[in-house]
Amino acid sequence: MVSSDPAIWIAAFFTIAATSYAFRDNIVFKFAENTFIGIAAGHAIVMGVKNIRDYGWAHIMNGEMIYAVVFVLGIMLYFRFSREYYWVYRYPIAFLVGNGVGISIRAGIHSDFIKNIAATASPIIAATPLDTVNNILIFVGCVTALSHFIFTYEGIHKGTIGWIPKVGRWMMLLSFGASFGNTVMTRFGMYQGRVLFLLRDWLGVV
Amino acid sequence: MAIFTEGRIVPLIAFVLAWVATYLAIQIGKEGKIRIRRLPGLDAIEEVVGRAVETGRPIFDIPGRGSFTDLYATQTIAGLSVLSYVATLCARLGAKLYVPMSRVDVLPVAIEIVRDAYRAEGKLDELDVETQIPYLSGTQFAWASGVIGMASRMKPAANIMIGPFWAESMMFAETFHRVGAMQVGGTARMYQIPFFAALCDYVLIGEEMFAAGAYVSGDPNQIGSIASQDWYKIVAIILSVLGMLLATANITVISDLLKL
Amino acid sequence: MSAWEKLAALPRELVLTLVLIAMIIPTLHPLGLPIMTGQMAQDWYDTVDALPEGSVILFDIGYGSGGYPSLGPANIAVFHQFFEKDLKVVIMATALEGSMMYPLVMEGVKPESNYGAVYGEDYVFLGYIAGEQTAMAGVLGDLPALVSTDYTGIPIAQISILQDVAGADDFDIVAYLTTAGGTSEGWVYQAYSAYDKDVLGGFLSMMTTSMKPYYDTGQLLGLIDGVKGAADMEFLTRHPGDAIQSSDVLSFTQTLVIILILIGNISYFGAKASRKEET
Amino acid sequence: MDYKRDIPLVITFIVGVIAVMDYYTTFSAVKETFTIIKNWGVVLQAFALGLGAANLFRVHGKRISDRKTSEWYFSAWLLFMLIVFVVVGLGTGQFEASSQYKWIYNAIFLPLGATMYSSLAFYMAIGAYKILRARNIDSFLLFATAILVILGNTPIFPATFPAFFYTREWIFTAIVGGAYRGIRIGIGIGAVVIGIKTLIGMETGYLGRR
Repeated sequence: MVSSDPAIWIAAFFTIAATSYAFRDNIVFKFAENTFIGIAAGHAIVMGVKNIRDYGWAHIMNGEMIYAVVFVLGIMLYFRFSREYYWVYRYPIAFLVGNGVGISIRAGIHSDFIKNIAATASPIIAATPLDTVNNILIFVGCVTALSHFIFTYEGIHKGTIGWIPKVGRWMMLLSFGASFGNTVMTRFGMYQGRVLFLLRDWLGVV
Repeated sequence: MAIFTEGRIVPLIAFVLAWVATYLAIQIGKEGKIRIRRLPGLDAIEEVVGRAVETGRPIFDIPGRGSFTDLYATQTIAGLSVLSYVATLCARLGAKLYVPMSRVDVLPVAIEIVRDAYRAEGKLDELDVETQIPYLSGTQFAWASGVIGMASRMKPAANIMIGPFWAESMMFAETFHRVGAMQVGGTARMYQIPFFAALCDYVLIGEEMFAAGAYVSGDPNQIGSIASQDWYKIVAIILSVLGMLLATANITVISDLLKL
Repeated sequence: MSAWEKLAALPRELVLTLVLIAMIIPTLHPLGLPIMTGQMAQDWYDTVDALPEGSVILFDIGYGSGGYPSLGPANIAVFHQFFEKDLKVVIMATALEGSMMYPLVMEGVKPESNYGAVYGEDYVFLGYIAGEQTAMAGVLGDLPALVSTDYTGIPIAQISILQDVAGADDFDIVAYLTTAGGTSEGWVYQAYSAYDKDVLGGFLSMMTTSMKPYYDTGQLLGLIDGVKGAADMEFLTRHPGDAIQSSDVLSFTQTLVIILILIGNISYFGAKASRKEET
Repeated sequence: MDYKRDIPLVITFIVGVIAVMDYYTTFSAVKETFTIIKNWGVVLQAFALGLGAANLFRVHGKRISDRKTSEWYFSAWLLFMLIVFVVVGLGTGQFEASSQYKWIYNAIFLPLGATMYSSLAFYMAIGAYKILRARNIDSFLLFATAILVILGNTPIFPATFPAFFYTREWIFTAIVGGAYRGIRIGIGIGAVVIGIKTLIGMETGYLGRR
């Protein structure tokens, strides 16, 4: 049974409109695209206002007047669009950047750097021959890929040890192939959701 | 009560040393004592610009869709450094350069960079900013289809795309390949590298694009940070190799050390 | 143009129509092929399965409409397991559209009627919290200092599940599904590195390769690999849904892609060989 | 001291260092200060969510007033949809939990968001067979694992020959596991160095134009 719900019909229209671009650029797609941009920005505003109320205003209502500062900083963000007072915008953005950078690099050195080295610096002989082979490949892949990204010691890329970064490049290309294969799956797996919507929820043939 | 959080001594030392190393490397870089390996892709650019002049076909340089305030700002900057190099070559040898842009905040900077390059070569009169550095659109697919349209019409000799790229990477790589352009692609957005690696003649993987940017700009600040990262990578390699050997021989000193 | 080259220049419309057909046929007539579960999803399932009843889990909805086709089914499947195991689930969203995904997921899980779960006692939704890693660090650091109500405005003092939850120490495990690069690394940094929490993560398949080192080094105890991982979870939790149905479609579409790739290569090498013969 | 540039740099430094100290040290004063910084960060990010819309009003407002091309109809429609969604969201007082808001979201936003990204599948189909060609050693390596992974990802093949499934699992374990670990170490240290440069004011791109 074809759906009688207008919301489903509108959704079906926009699904087809957004897909149509794959065939060729057209005015219906442009309409869909502009709808999308507008509504996405609207949603951002609604969520922003709600967050300001829940995580900022709520504190002020609790008597924590220091939170008034962040409201001032928040308004200062909008000086971004002023030619003359652009610099005012730098104060809040400096706060956001300092917090964002600090919060991610403090742990990054542990998660990305030390944990990965510690895992590589482990016994290579494993319980089964296959695991040993895998360990060797992982070790070689990690160390050679890393050597490929050394830029200031030209000797590494030439002469007798020049093969090391080259192996790293090959290992990376093999990995990128795997990444490519998974990207294919991501895209098809995603569009399937839309086909299911059209056939099941809209046309009711499934 | 301990001052330092338990189990984070080694990360803290690594962190503080990174601070010192970055500072030191930039100082050494300022003295001009650090040399960065020249990447093969850069030599290829020089060659293809020469060839473009002979055949009368244009050169495309796309610095990506990032801005100066997002996460990918450093990639955009690396892309602009390469743009400056490409623009200088094009001005010197007389090839026509096209730089299709998608970000309003990057656009004026790109224009300035290209203008500077043409001015330095004394060829400012050969540059037509409006048509050669057009602002196509701020939205992804509108911009992408604009670039694809330009590429199909003009059949460029080369396409240099270095910067942050998203899903458009596959469309670009395929289109420019089809029209027979030599391609140099580079991005640090890992999801997109497979598409560049498959179709570009030269691909700059991840940090290679920063090294290329530092190489062509000669900026000690950029060169210094490449050098300090190199030191860390060398330490990582040494620790990995030593640690693996020792651990295999049942000596766990390095893995114990890293747990501190 | 030689015959070889013509082979590679299939008209765009033909390829697109073939893809559409390859998607529609298996949707109408599912094959019901067996699922072989990957180790990464199995590890996620086993980790949750080993949690004692009443454990508190912090779950982040880090995707929106763009990721819903892949991660929505995964989310429904993992929630089935949470509620079946009688875990207490504190849900938040770091994605702007996360609070719109929440009702869609709950409609699929129906915790009240299926498992007798009670909102506020067994699970709660805090809503979208801006700031990505800042939000994570905020919730894990001092939850009552940041959050004062749930997403509908009920004060946390009236929500029984949150009475014993003040921060990272009170969560037994952290799990998340996301399409955003910053969020995917963020939970590893903020929950594993900063608080030594057990973490489970799920991503789009295209992100799996770059997130895999965290899984290999034990920073992620389990990993859901996009739509494939979602199908695995549906299979493991015995709640087949959209992801398993997608598997059938993948069989058709990706076979088509493989055939196209072979055609492309045959024409490429054929053209190359015939050019050699000419010269 | 230049209050237009230097004070923001000082703010970045102080906030960043407190974040770092919160992680490495146990001082309770630092922890308490950082809790406030985090909570402020959330509110400030919420304020920043409106920047995109403000920019849209600027760009499309100009397009509407210029009326140079027919595009201005689209600009007007875009801003209209934006305003409608905001009015529905704020007008009910329930924000995203109101049924009207959910209706619009599910009818318009959800299908558009889900389709815009996933319709890349069609480009994948058109592109993949032109892209994936064993032209030289580099593209051959890429081609080899890509084919094996696609075969393993396509349920019909593992269902017939389980070896396809195990090959894919093995590629992820042994090949991807190694090379991406090297890449991850490089990315990690790169982010730390750039982060440090940002904190000490050597990377000032975020401050924007002079």
